Amino acid sequence: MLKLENVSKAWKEFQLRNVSFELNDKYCVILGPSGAGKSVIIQCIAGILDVDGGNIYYDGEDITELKPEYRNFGYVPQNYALFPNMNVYKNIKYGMTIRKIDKITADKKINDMAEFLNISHILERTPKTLSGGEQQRVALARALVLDPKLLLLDEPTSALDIHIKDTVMDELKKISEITPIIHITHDFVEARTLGENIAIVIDGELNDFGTKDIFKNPKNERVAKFLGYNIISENNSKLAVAPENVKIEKADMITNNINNNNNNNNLDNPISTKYGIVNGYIDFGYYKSVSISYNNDNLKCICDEDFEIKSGDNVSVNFENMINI
Amino acid sequence: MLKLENVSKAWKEFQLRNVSFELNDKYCVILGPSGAGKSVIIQCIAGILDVDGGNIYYDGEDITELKPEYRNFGYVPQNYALFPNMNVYKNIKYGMTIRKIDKITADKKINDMAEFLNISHILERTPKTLSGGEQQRVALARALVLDPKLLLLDEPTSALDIHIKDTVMDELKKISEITPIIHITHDFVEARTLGENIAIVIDGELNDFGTKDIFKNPKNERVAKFLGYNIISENNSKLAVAPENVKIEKADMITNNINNNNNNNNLDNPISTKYGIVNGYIDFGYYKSVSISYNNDNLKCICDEDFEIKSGDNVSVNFENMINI
Amino acid sequence: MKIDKSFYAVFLSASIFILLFVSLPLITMLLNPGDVSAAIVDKEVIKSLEVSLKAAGMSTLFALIFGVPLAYIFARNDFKGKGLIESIIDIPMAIPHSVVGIMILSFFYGSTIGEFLTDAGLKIVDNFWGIVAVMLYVGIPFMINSARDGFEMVDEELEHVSRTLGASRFKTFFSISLPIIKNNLVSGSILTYARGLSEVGAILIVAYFPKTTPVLIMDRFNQFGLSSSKPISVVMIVVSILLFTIFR
Amino acid sequence: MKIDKSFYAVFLSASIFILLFVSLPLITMLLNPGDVSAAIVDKEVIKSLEVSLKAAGMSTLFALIFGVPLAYIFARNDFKGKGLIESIIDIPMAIPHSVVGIMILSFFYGSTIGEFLTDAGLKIVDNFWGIVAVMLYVGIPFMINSARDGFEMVDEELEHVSRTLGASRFKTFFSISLPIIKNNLVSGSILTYARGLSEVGAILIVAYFPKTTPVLIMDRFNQFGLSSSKPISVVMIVVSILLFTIFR
Repeated sequence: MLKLENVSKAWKEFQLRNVSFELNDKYCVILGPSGAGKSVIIQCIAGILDVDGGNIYYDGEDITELKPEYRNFGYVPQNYALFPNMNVYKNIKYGMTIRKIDKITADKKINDMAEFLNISHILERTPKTLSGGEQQRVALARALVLDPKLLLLDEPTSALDIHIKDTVMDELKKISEITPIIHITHDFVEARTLGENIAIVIDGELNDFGTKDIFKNPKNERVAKFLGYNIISENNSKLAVAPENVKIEKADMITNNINNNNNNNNLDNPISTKYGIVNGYIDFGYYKSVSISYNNDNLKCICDEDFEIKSGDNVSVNFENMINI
Repeated sequence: MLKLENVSKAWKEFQLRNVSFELNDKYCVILGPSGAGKSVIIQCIAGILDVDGGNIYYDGEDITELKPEYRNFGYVPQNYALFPNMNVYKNIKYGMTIRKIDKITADKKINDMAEFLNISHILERTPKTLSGGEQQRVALARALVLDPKLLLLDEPTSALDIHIKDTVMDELKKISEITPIIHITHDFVEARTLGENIAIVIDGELNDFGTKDIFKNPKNERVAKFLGYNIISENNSKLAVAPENVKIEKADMITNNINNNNNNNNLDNPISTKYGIVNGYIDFGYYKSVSISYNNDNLKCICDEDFEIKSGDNVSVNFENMINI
Repeated sequence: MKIDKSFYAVFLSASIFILLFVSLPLITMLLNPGDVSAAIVDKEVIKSLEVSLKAAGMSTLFALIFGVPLAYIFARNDFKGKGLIESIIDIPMAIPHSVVGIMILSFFYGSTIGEFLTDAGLKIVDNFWGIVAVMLYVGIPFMINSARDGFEMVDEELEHVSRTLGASRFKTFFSISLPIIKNNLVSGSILTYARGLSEVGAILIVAYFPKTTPVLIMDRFNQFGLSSSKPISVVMIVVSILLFTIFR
Repeated sequence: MKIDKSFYAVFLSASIFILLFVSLPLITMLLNPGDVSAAIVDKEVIKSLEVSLKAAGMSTLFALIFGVPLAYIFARNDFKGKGLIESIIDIPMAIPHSVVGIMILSFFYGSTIGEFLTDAGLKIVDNFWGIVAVMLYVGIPFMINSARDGFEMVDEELEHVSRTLGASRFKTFFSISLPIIKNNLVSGSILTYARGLSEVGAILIVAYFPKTTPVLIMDRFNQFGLSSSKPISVVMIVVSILLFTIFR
């Protein structure tokens, strides 16, 4: 379907370098930190930005030089970009007006789409009176009524209230059964929930591409860091450990030993029990994320909600499922 | 220490109604949804806004009419509000310059505070070159060098990167050992992690006030809804159930029975097994948040990361720890 | 913020002073207008109003047609020398009005291009089109700055989305960008129109005839003194304020 | 966006036309300045420049002192009739220059307050202070609008924090609010100064003497024609552009 071949682009502070990948029609998520150049990729695919080098193919055809108005890729930017000078109905109709589609056909399409996206009741409203979720549906409808070959979504849930995120994700999943979707985000939760194909882009480079498994098996240190893994150096090799695989236990009983350096060294190596000091924690309700000083490094670990802990506590540390990177 | 008595204030779209509470010097978090009027409370305490009615006392003294410049309450707004026309050093010194404190004393205080907050290396920089976390420390330093009686924080972590939130919270905890803190937020995680006293403000009214236990025991329906509880009507009484207390299991085996209304009714009532249909879910990594259609209502429940589920699945539903509200 | 009496006392005093300074001459004028009824039937006054309003309208139209595209380029493109070109556009605001007149006159009667234009039939001296040229010259910065401010506030994503929906650049410009900055175009037009209407100095030099109302007022003042120019001034004030109020 | 040739062709043509329209008269003038060396030693020219620059400076100073407080009140307070008062402040921009002259003259010679001021020794006709009054009248909207735009962009939280740190309202205004809008004050001053310096019409009516440079240019043009007014115009252009460039 869509294929990027060595696409490069410098745009404002962003620099995209030799990005290549090929998509089938699965739900594709491009995941990366803010400022990684994800929007630049999507705007190159939409044709809004000219690439500096490389090629973009759709179904084998080179579309690199094709103007955006001839690509028929739906594009929904982060802020939805509804036309403020038109009501919802006219926003959705815009593309069909340009294509000179007759009113009856257009009306039918708009009504069907409005029903599908549950916005029939707001067709006469102006964009600025809509909630974030409504705006998003209108933007989706505006793109979808043109039967686009591809739907490009830029951080589709970042402007939405947390409470409606699950509904929105569910809707996006449904839409992806009609139209292939490329969805860019910095949010792991979205990528996990929606992504059938996931591309990880960091600093303008494609770092990994695959299914959800790439979360469990970071390909390199950069990806591991981005995914929140702890990086541990041991015996000249680097290991990545997920926060939930760092197991801690309170070590009150041996506090005195730790404070005494001699004994600590003795304890530390032979029987390979490791210790750390709690720096702080965040109580997320269902779990606690604890930050621990360990060998001059900072470790993150996840533990139970009920695990009572406070800054300055000494804890024993154990690692499970370490990954060589 | 600080006491609010029937404080009322209408300000822009916010309306504060008869808020009364009294604080001791524990870490106090005022929690509420956006737009609940939390900022109005803190600005009334700071003296920036005049109250329409009611009184504010500090150590028994009525300070309702006192100008903000005579209260000596430290105030750190959401965007930190560093003076852009001064470097970091001058920002911190500002209050001491006004108090005409001599340069040697001022310098010593600034240096001590800069060391405590780990900003000694940025004293010559201008605010706009600082990261969010650095800006926050400078704003804290600027308030703290004046030995304020109270520190008022407006959503202190909302402008910060998620990765440094735990460090920041730990620092705030340390500061609270020197200066009493009132901290307003809409973020449960902050309230859970930091709050020794928690006040819940919804729609300009104080709805609950107490320790962390108020999360486990919502006082009324409003609070329960705000805290994300499911509200269930049963036998003419309303019950609140926390998402983690909604237990679901796959019900594939009985799908046919459910689709058949007669059988369903038979099954449903006598042996009191309840069923719902999955609307969607969010995969948070450590757990899944699932949304379920149940008796025409929408239930949220929390289940294990490994629980395999998809939209449209039928599930059996069980409630634990239901709370009468 | 808490009301602080001495602070407001000082600020209010200064504000009231400047408000009185601006409004008292206006109020005095409107309260003692002189013989306005004679002025509004005076054929020369009517003729001059016609010239003024038409010329200002024409110059505003030209400013829209030629200024808005430049404003769009300023708002959407960064290029070397942009700052310089933007300052050039502001120059008409900095140059004394009589100098503007001298410059325009010198251009048409002292440069090859100017003489070519004159030979081609574009007369400006004591000509309606001379008035339009002067008004366009002094008014164009207002139009360009208003339109640029407008375009800068239009989210570029709106234009991007419009293109992905199948609209060409032209179509996008006319269906999306222009309608969104409607208010800026209106206020730019008002400012340009008002600037043109109010000009005297440059017009006195380039095109004394046909007389615009402000020129006629000057003329009457010089010939017959204050009292005979007052009624026309009042008419002109009313016209100016009406135009301002209607279009806002 | 993708380069679209026909789109840019149309937009560039319009832009180039308007750029040439603004810059060609200026360039023509600077290339054929006439006898500038004689003009810069002409005592009348030097005297007129002195009057112009001083009067414009004085009016800018008054605009700062009296206009900035009003701008602050506009930016920080909402009150009934605010829109009306804001429009009154804009009126000097809408009214023809000759009418402004007539208005100011009528005020001083036709109202009780005006006569009281005149009796108190505030002479304006053919007087330096008359020129300052005119320049202040036509320039004040620029100062107030610039300063208000500045104050509106100053986060109020900065002022709040300043007060919680112990600063009074006055102290906060002078230590925080004013320094932050420095750029707006500079550009407001430039605009006010330029507007004052460029005025001719109203000054011709209120205070023909002492002659400002723009009035002198008009004078020379009327008496001796285009060629004798060109060198002074060039001097004035250079002065105006220099002032603009230095302060930006």
